[in-house]
Amino acid sequence: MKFDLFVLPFTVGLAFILLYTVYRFARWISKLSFAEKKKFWLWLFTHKTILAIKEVFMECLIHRKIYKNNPLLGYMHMSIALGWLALIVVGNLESRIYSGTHLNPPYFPIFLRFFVHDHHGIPWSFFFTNLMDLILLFVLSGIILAYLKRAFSFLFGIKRKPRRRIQDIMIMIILWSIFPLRLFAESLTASVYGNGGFLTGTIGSMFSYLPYPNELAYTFWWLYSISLGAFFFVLPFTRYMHIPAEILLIFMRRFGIHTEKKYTSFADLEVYSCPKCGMCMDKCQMGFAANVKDMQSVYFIQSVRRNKVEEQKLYNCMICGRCQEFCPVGISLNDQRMIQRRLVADVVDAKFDYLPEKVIPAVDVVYFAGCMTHLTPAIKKSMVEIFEQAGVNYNFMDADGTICCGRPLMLAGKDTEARELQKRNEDTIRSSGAKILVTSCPICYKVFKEEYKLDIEIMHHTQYLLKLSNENKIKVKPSDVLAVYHDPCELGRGSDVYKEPRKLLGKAVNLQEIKNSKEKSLCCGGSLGNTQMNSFKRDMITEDACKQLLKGNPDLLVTACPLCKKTLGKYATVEIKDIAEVVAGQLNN
Amino acid sequence: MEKKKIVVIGGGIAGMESSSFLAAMDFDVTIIEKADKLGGHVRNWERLFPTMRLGAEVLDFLNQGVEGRVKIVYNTEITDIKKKKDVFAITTGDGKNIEADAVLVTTGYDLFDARKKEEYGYKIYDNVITSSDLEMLFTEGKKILTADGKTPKRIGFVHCVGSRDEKVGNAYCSKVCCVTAVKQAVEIKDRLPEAEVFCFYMDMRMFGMHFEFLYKEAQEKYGVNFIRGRLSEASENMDGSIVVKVEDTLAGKPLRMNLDLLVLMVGFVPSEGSNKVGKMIGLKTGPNKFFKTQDQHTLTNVSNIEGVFFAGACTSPKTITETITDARAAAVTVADYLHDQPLGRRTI
Amino acid sequence: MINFGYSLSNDRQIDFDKNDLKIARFVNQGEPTFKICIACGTCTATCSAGQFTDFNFRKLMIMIKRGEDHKVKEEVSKCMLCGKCTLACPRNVNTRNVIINIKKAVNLK
Amino acid sequence: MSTLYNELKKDIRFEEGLKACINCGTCTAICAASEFYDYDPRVIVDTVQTRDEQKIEELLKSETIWYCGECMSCKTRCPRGNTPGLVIMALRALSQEKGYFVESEKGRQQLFMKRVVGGWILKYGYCLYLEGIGTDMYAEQGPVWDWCQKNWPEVMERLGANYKGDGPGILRKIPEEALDEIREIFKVTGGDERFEKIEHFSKEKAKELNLEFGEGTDNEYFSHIFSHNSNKHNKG
Amino acid sequence: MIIEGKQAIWKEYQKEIADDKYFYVRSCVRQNFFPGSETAFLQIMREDLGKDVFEHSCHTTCTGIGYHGDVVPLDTMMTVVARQFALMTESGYENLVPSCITSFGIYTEVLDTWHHFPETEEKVRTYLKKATGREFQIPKNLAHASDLIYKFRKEIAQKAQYKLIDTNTGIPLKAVEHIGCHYAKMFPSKGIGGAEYPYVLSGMIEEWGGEVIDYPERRHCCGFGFRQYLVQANRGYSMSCSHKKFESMEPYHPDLILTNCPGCPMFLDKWQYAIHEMQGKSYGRNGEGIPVLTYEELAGLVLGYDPWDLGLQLHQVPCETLLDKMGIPFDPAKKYCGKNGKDLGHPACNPFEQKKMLTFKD
Repeated sequence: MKFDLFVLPFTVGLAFILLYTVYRFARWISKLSFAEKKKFWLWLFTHKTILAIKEVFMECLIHRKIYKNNPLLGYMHMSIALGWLALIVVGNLESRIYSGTHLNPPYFPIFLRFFVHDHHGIPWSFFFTNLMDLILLFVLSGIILAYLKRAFSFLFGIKRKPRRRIQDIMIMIILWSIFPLRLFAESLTASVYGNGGFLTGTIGSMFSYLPYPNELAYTFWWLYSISLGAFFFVLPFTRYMHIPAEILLIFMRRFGIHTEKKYTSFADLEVYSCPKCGMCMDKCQMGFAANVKDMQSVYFIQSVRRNKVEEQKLYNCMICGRCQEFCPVGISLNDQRMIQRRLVADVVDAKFDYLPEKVIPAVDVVYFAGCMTHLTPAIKKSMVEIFEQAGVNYNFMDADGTICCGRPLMLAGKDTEARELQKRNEDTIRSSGAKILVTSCPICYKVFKEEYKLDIEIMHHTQYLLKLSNENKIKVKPSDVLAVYHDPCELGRGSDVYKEPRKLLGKAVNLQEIKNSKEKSLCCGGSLGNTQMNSFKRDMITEDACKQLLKGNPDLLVTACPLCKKTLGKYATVEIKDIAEVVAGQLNN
Repeated sequence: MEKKKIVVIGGGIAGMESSSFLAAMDFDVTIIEKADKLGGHVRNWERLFPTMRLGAEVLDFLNQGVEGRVKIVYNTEITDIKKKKDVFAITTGDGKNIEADAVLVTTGYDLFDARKKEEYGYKIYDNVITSSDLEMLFTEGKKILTADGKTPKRIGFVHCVGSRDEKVGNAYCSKVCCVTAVKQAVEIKDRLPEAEVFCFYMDMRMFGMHFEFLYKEAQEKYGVNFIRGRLSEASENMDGSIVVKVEDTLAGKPLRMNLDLLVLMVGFVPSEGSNKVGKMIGLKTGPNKFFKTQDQHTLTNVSNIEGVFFAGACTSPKTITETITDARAAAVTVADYLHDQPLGRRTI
Repeated sequence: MINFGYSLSNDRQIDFDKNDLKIARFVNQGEPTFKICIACGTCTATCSAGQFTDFNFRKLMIMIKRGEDHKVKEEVSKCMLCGKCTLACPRNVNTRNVIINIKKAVNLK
Repeated sequence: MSTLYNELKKDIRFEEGLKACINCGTCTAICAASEFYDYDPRVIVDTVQTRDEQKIEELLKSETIWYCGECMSCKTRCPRGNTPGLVIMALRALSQEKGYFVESEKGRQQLFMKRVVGGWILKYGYCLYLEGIGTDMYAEQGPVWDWCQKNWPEVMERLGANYKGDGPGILRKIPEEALDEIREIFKVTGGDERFEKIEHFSKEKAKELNLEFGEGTDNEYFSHIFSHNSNKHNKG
Repeated sequence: MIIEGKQAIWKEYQKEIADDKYFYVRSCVRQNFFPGSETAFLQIMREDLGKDVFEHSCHTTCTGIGYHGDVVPLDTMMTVVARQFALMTESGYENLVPSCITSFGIYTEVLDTWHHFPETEEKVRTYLKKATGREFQIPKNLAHASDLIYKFRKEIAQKAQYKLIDTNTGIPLKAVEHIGCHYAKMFPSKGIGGAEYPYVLSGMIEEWGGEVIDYPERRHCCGFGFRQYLVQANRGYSMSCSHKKFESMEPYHPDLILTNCPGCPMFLDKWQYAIHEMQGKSYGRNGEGIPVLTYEELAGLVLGYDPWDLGLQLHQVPCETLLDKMGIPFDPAKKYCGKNGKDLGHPACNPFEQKKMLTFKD
């Protein structure tokens, strides 16, 4: 049985982190709601687990998402994560061959080179030695990139880095030292015994002139073990906790567990899965366009984790969901914010008993323009025109006065009040017995889809107009106008409606695609999600968004949201229209 | 041939600027000024809206035009003006006679006598002053204090005192009071940041460039409060503070408020000088009692008497900017007349 | 005490010196643009709630500035927070946050 | 243009009282009534100058035109030389002309004014008359007044009155022929007509509210309008 | 307060007042509530000042209260007024002197209306002719009774036996004046001193040795408001107005309130009682009320008339403290007596007098 004192730091550390992880996992799982638990155990022993494992491999080791947005950064993460795992796996194999037994103490593979010097007669030894050196080199390449990233982040196209807390810096330094230490330990040992692979061997031969080679090597084995031990000990108290957390997260997500309206165990897991990589920062318009730097998701999630949520910063966010699209861990950042807002704004202080009971005649389609649409009459006018043209049996539900859809209240965290409004609208809509509800406002659309208890089809007018033209109820004649389409947050990222508006527009104009479109599209700055931002900041965002939208000098800027239209109109240097106006303009019946 | 002679009556800013230009156009120009200095009212104003530039700077600028070019007769009032054919004979208080081929009337305005608004108690209540009293404190660099020497905690500005008020016979808007009130409110907040300042207005007439900006700044940066309602009456409390009654028309409720100091934004009325000179030559006046110009849009410097012209606030309340512009226009009109250009013969 | 069949009427006049401006102060703190309102009434004209009730945001702000608090809680509770007013305001008053702050202020006391 | 507005314009007091209002609020600021009633003369004048038939009709049926105390303080101050007080008088006249006054609690009180003040004028030639102003209806007049009334003839004698006497003097009896002249004037100038209208419409209203209606001061409707206060006149 | 400022304004508002030969018309309110005042006025004018003041036995009310109570139409009111003018003309007088402020306001308004709308005068002439066969001339001079007292205030001062001075301390007594809305608010130029700083009463007070004090709600209406007082349901308004004034004048501790209009003194007197009964509050020193006088009563006192002949016993707020201060002797026993000492009993409890007793006790 091979043993040496220096293995203790590593061994104890390893034991600690394994126990701790098990404990945390157990806690997260046990705190799941009954329904969620059921899902968890139900799916655990099915193909979903395989899929989960695959995803863990793709995301936690390969870091696919990061690759997509930033190959260099992707490689850095992969080389370290994947490389480290490879060292462990291959090291294990090797150790079994060397020791001829399958039962080795956990430290044995890690410190193999210390315990075994004589390779004569061991099969594959040359292969393994060099393979392990190769993997080590692979990992080191990542570490070197990490150094560089720290020093010159711009090389990685990173503009802003989140502020780091002391324990995060500590563990980072430890991580950086682990593999170099291993390199030196192995190389020194190699120089003593004149073996080693292409890397350790070569470096070893360089060291062969040093005095006290044995003692020197021994010291480095100690340091290597200590660095490993230290890494395991501090890990739970640092952002690196995201490594185990994310694995569990992926499983749960695969098993259909989601963030809900309350702060559930899963939500908590999400919070711990945040690596604080800060990718969200560069993607946040409030950061790069309006120079607001203290409210981005990375800080927000931190503040939740340390439950120090600051109301002002909590509400100083447009809920545009852009950060979420780029989050490598895929944390549902909007939901996380809404959860906190609900907690802050829990008093019920609105009474809508003054609202009238409204009954509307039986029709096939109910049209709900929405509050904002009344500020952009061209849109409702166009819609009415189209309805008439298509001979639809419809009712303009809020022609004289809108009862708000409730989304704005929800964005402020006031769900109870919102519900009251929603009930009113539900009753009115039901009274019509309509099959379809059409709205012109994405804000309304989202909430109608997600919150309203209506068993009829909810459509945004982009979808409905496409339907009409597909059914040849309206004919849209093409034109050679060069137009660019702006995806409204609530319609695009918010409700995943990207295709329909484009298909529809395609019939009327030449559509120009731009860099920041669809999931990546920019918020117009008008967002109702942010109650804190002043008009100057908003204008900065709008101006920037306009610039980006109009880069390709289109003749026409098209959007599908009255709020976006009104907001962008301020800075748009070309004509701006709602998609409904475009269609109405191109009708030929 | 000898230069044509022009007499400019009144050495305020209108007189100064028009005569500078006329002199530059090679006429023989004489300003007759009743005071011992040029500059008129502007001499009493420390800072000017909306830029807060010193009034003195404007006067210096205007002086550069006058100095050396224009004859000035100080401390002199006109007792008579006779017109014989195309020549005017002007008799001054000290019996001198001055001849002129054209007369430019720039007799300006007087400030409304706030005592006529009896219910506001000017010169009756110790702590009621006018905008010009306040400006005087600014120019003389004096502290703003209540009658009993305390620092006022709450100060009120009443717009439209002597303007838009048929009860005192002035139905017109004096144009500059709103923005002056805002200017002075800001200046007070600069000096007394702790004080609360309230402006009581009927309409905020921020017509000029940057006026609205000043208004917004007063609200945003200085926290000046604006209450839409015309002061109905002011009374004196035992401690000498002033209690005002006003309707907050935007709240639809009557409101009472104690103020340590009440500032009345006095408007423009035609000057004594204007009235005298007007009678001497028989100049027509309009419904607002200011001199009536031949036409409201086009012949704005032309009087009902050939050879007599107007410039500045003697025809209607004007800002400094407008007065200076009007003065230049008047200069051209006079020159045009003396050169006997057909332009002046146009009719409308 | 004799009952004469009537009693002193309470005074409608806004007595500015007696009124308490704590709500106004709170809102000024929370949303500075509260100060720059010129009471043009655009908000009230466009107000969604205003279509169904006599809710008058312009007047509400004035009342708060004058310390006429008694009806504020009831009035502000009528707002649907839809944000039309914010979009319409010519002075860029952040009306939604004003409302939110008013609600906070009344809930405080 | 509104026909009601035209009728108002026929009233000299309206001509006198309303040129053009700029809504400055000077009148309301000084108005005694606006301090104790939901009353805003500025708004009333502004409503009238919209010349909107319906709005004016609502006004004529409203409580608000009956709040004014006709102290005329508003006349002193209006920068446009209007007199809201006179406009109110014109509105009240028209409201009674049209019978709208009975639609409001305060308006209905006109019957009291007619029967008491009007009655006294025609009966005694004075707007007030001793016997009518006892502490029964005017409790706040207090004990001294009570004493005074009990001993009226003596007190009057002491104070040099000619109580119910002939010839000049305090509270003298005004000769019948003089009173006849006054009554004739009322007949000729529309005074009686006004009185009849008030009686007529009040009677109708009494029916509608099914309150017992009758001559004089001792009937349900009369005592109702005299003392009833819904306390809905000052919502603060 | 800068007195020069006020004086400047007083100079501007001096009005023409006839010297003699007045046609006197009585006041509905005054003769009911302050008969002594009208008696005193005539006595002062006729006996003390030797003026000719004529009263026609056929004159009547001007219908002012009915008119401002909106039951008497404008034309009716104007024609009744015209009838008064006719009586004056027929009696050969030209100077009209009403004893009532509302009447004064009515007469002024009528004359002003006729001036601006001559057709209305014509109409009224025909009405009057039709109804009574009378014709009239417009008065040369219109002055309120108080204007006459003001005009002759100096003469009265010369004959004065008592002054508005605290005989114990020699300090002038503090008086607040209440002018009555219809005196000058409608036609500032028709009132001595104008609408904002009326001088008619202040002049008397100053002349007779007192000190006039101004207070924030000086101009406020007493609250009569015609229908507002007469109809019980509205009286809260009426009382609240006076209440506002009392609250405003209280800190100045006035020794008396001097009034111009017949109604105002009655309200300012009776409301002090009512407020005391409702709220237990009184506005004078030692829980007493503030004595309220008519200008006739004050003139009478100054000239040495017997307080009880002037009718001070009809005041709900006792005036004894004031009389004491002025050093005017009076016989408490005679207070509630009829002519030649006939005992008429006592009013039921007078809260203010009770208070006084109490405060004297301790």
